[in-house]
Amino acid sequence: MIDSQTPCRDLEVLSCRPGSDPSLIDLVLSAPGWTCKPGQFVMIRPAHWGVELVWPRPFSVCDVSDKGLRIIFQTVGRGTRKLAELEPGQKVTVWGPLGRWFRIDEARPNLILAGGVGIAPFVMLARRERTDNLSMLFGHRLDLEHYPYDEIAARIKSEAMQQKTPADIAQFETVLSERIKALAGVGQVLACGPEPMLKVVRKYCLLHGTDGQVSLENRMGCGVGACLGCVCKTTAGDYVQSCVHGPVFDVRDIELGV
Amino acid sequence: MIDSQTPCRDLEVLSCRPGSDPSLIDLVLSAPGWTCKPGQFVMIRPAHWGVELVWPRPFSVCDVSDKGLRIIFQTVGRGTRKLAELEPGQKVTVWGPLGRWFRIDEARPNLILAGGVGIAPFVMLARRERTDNLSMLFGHRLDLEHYPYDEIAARIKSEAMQQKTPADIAQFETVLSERIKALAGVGQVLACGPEPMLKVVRKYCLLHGTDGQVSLENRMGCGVGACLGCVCKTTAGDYVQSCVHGPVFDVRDIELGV
Amino acid sequence: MDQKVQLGPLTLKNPVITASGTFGYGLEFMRYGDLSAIGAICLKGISLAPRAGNPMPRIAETPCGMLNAIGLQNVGVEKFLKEKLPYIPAGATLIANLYAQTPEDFGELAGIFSTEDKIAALEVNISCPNVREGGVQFGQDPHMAAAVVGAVKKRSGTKPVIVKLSPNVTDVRVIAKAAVDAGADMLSLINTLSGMSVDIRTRRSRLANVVGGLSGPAIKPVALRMVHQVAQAVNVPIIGMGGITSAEDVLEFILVGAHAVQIGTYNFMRPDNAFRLVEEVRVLAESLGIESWDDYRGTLQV
Amino acid sequence: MDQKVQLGPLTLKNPVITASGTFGYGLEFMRYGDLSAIGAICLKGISLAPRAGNPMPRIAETPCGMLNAIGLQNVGVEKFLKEKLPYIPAGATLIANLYAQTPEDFGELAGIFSTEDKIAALEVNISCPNVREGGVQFGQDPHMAAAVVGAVKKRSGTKPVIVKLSPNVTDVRVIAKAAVDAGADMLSLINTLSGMSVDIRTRRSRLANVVGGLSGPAIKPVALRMVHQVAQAVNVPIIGMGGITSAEDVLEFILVGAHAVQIGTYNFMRPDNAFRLVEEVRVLAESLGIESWDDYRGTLQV
Ligand SMILES: Cc1cc2nc3c(=O)[nH]c(=O)nc-3n(C[C@H](O)[C@H](O)[C@H](O)COP(=O)(O)OP(=O)(O)OC[C@H]3O[C@@H](n4cnc5c(N)ncnc54)[C@H](O)[C@@H]3O)c2cc1C
Ligand SMILES: Cc1cc2nc3c(=O)[nH]c(=O)nc-3n(C[C@H](O)[C@H](O)[C@H](O)COP(=O)(O)OP(=O)(O)OC[C@H]3O[C@@H](n4cnc5c(N)ncnc54)[C@H](O)[C@@H]3O)c2cc1C
Ligand SMILES: Cc1cc2nc3c(=O)[nH]c(=O)nc-3n(C[C@H](O)[C@H](O)[C@H](O)COP(=O)(O)O)c2cc1C
Ligand SMILES: Cc1cc2nc3c(=O)[nH]c(=O)nc-3n(C[C@H](O)[C@H](O)[C@H](O)COP(=O)(O)O)c2cc1C
Ligand code: FES
Ligand code: FES
Repeated sequence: MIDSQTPCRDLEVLSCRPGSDPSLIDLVLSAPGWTCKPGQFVMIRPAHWGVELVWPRPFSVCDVSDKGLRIIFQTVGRGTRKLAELEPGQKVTVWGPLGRWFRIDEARPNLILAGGVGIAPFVMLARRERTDNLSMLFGHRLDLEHYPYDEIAARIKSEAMQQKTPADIAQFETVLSERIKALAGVGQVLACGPEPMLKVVRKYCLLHGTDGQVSLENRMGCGVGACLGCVCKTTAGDYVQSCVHGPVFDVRDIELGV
Repeated sequence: MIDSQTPCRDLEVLSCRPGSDPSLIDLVLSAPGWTCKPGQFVMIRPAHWGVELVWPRPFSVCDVSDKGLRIIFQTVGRGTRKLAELEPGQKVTVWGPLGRWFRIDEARPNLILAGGVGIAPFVMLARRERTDNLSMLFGHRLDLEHYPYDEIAARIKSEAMQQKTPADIAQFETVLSERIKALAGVGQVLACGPEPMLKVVRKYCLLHGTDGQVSLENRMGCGVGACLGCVCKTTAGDYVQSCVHGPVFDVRDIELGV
Repeated sequence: MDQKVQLGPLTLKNPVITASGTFGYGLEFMRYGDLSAIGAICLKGISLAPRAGNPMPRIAETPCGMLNAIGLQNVGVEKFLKEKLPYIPAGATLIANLYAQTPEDFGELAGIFSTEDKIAALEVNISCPNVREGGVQFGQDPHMAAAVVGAVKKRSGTKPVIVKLSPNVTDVRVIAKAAVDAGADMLSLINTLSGMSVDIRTRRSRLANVVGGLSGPAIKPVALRMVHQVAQAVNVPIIGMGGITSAEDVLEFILVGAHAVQIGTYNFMRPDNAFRLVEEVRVLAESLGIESWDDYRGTLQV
Repeated sequence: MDQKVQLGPLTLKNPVITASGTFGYGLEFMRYGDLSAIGAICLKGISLAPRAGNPMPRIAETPCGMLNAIGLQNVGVEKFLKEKLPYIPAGATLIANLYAQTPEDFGELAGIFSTEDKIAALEVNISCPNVREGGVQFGQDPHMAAAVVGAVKKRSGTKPVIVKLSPNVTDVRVIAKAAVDAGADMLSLINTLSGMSVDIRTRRSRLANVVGGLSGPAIKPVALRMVHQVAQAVNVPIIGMGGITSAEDVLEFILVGAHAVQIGTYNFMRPDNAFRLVEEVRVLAESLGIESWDDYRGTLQV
């Protein structure tokens, strides 16, 4: 998992563009010289940031190749709002790839459950050679064109549901439950999205006995296992660093509260 | 001195250009809607600054008209380096004009003594209608073309001396002394520049009994007389705020150390 | 929303007060806003005799904060009453900030202000250094704090007495309780944290006084923690401060138990900040559905 | 310039030490640099029994700083010695950071580490909360501090003992002297300042533990002031820390009297920062004409 040839490096911003919705930013950095698995992430801190914000920020690798490292993020707070102001040519310190990835079961159906910007890690997943056993259910708040949904839907069977009202959310939960139930014993789900959605996914996986993996987005201070700020409670009762032991966990291994 | 119609306002950056030397920046903001006297200053704080640097920064008004507010500054620390990154369209909070100005003696010769970027306030002074009783001696470290020297020299009799070595500095001090002595009882000097130069000017003014005004560049927290951080010791032994009672002081009113 | 707050005997239009030493005598800010729109103005610390203050440099910028060692420069109470107070527009709610080096002098100052109609309340600054051997302050010793408060209360007449606490203590609740037991009508906190900044090239402190007081956003977490602790330890209104630079920050202090707040270093960042904040606080409170400060204050779930 | 520093019995290649709790067991940073190039590595706090630590959330970002309430999660000394220590490359200078709730347990921990060849020194964390009524800490009471230091010194054999001081005190010199009188070979300071951060919408603290420890650039002025005070009050080597994020900051601490420094929160900003700093400190010192740390240390002109 850890490649000693990939320490921390300064990459150059190639582009930093708001999508059709200005709160979603598509950031491309120069090629980092490594590749990674879907679900792994990087820590990012612009070289010119002062010390007002002391932490780097974690983001899933949306895609990586010799053309560059792509990240898709939503502006939710001070850090992401500052990141959104990056301009081509500026330097960004990046370390990664970090953490554990989504493990595909080649023999059985794998259903991707993506919520909002949680779709990011699945862009590179959809680029894999074998996609016949992959499908995706995507829940989203903004209109579909704001997300990289089409890139994925062009390669794997995909379906999207928009949530605008509480009724939509309840409806999405019902569909999640049905799909998870249908996969019990025959396949697995791979989920990334807001924490409330992950809780629902875990609940139904356990209820129906379906295999599932979820990617957590705990607050992170360091990304390398040192600060112990990002821990997740395991079913064994321990706290483990989600930056090292996750962010992708088997639903059976962790607790998530309700 | 105080115009109740000129509170604090957000101006737009029209241009922010390094001069031929990258450590000297020529900043033009949109017109503030006021005019001022040479030697007055403004406090500046870009609207997008976070809270890492808590203070605004004081700068002499280099020029102001309905075309804009011009400032020339040198990058010496964290604040000025950040200011140098301003881009057209960004908003900058400005309050001013602040403080007391250079008082011209219309009846007698007025010799400007400018050191380095201390030349800034004299750009607008040189634009006044009557310039026959004005002349300037300019001491500078960088090559002359980096400063707005020509703009001034085009209108008033000017002379420049470059200081590159300690010998140059000693030579400059000698010339300063001679010019100040020559004006004893017949004219006055108006000085703006680094503190060591101002100390020299004050010393020779007192020694030769020449009238003189100096513009201090004390560290400032607020610019409005409230923090008491910018005080200057008067010959009466009091501390007075240089942002309100200065920055331009009569050499006879203040102490400057040695 | 009606922003009014009641601090014991003191009624304020809104919870935004400007902090002592950061808003001059109010006069300096008249061109930037309407002084009577602010909850109250805490005046620069005033002593019996005029004080010249410390030599320069007196201020230094630090990460998200600043140090000051002004040394309580002020014109003295007599000159203040004659040359400053009359010019502050009626309508502004004024709080005098008292500084002295002995309990007796504190009492005398309180006596003088007790008869000034324009002064709504007295704030007692017991965080002044160098009042006895070893640099311990009134505000660092519960007995000395109580002595000062007692002396002030004896002479303060009907003026509410606010005691301003130092954060440079092991347990702020101990001093808070001592001040309340000695008769404090209210507490305000925090004053600055003692700190230093040095220049590695000149090998000198950036302050002539060597040590100074740290203020600004850097200290907000410490201030919030202390306000929270004190709010649970005493039963008088609390005025919280330390690093406030937004409406959100104001609500944080009220959430942990403050009745009102003071704005210090933020006044330097832009001279009309206090005026703007009054309005921003109202807008934010309304957006959160807060109908009165009494409903929101101290509702932190722990 | 030879960056070597001598801290009493302890020799370090250079004055840059990574601070406890911010550099894991060193292992987490092996891919980012050569552990043996750093002056020393202070390991994450270790207790006799494993500790699960506090519930989430445990960290919050604040202006120029962060709060943590990890709750000293660690695998316990036994597992540490079996599963972590053997994997840390020889060549790295290691300092064990000890945490316990009684002087006896501190002594027992010291006894265990006293025979570990790979451990160069012991750092005693006496800033741990909740060891007796009212949340007062060993580090806030000179008698309790002395009791812990005494217990550790009795069992520490030839290992130098560093006592890590809390900044949450009225006068840090009192605790510093008590620790030195009780036998401390060195002092390190500061640990985190007690602070809070709250969310005005959820009306909850941003830390499940409500209160946490403030670190990062925000606290640097307080740290410098305390190191300066302690350096003048005691005669043992001092390790300074609090908010260091540059070579310049390192020299500031040495200027006010520190023999060495620790780097905490800065390790999070970029995992190779400590490694880079070793070199940057050398370059800066040379540019200032500093030939040995002994010549520069404590030369602040006051
Ligand atoms: C492994 C991992 C992968 C991630 N991948 C992506 C990605 O691909 N795209 C993307 O947009 N985001 C991603 N995130 C979330 C992203 O890191 C956060 O949104 C970001 O750190 C918030 O920073 P901020 O300064 O803008 O917000 P802050 O100012 O720190 O916080 C703003 C608000 O967001 C909340 N918040 C803080 N941290 C998080 C968090 N980690 N998740 C959700 N809310 C948070 C705060 O409580 C607060 O209410 C990922 C997080 C992790 C841990
Ligand atoms: C009334 C007035 C008018 C001014 N006009 C101009 C002008 O027209 N053009 C211009 O370039 N500068 C001018 N200055 C100086 C300018 O304000 C400072 O250079 C600036 O504030 C430094 O900010 P900084 O963050 O870059 O430096 P800091 O990081 O604050 O300091 C960097 C270094 O500069 C020193 N320093 C700090 N403040 C000052 C200061 N006021 N003067 C000199 N050194 C300082 C510090 O001690 C430190 O060594 C003026 C100052 C005043 C008070
Ligand atoms: C320049 C300056 C001068 C101050 N003078 C006084 C004073 O005279 N009396 C007083 O009680 N507090 C004084 N203070 C402390 C402030 O009132 C306030 O307690 C402190 O700055 C913390 O608030 P802040 O972080 O919002 O600035 C002063 C603070 C500053 C920055
Ligand atoms: C996440 C975190 C965990 C910490 N854990 C410990 C610890 O286990 N033992 C200890 O003595 N100090 C601990 N500290 C305190 C640091 O060692 C250091 O004293 C403090 O962070 C100040 O330095 P800084 O500002 O450089 O971070 C911890 C600090 C942080 C941020
Ligand atoms: S983010 Fe620091 S341990 Fe995971
Ligand atoms: S800068 Fe604040 S009083 Fe002059």
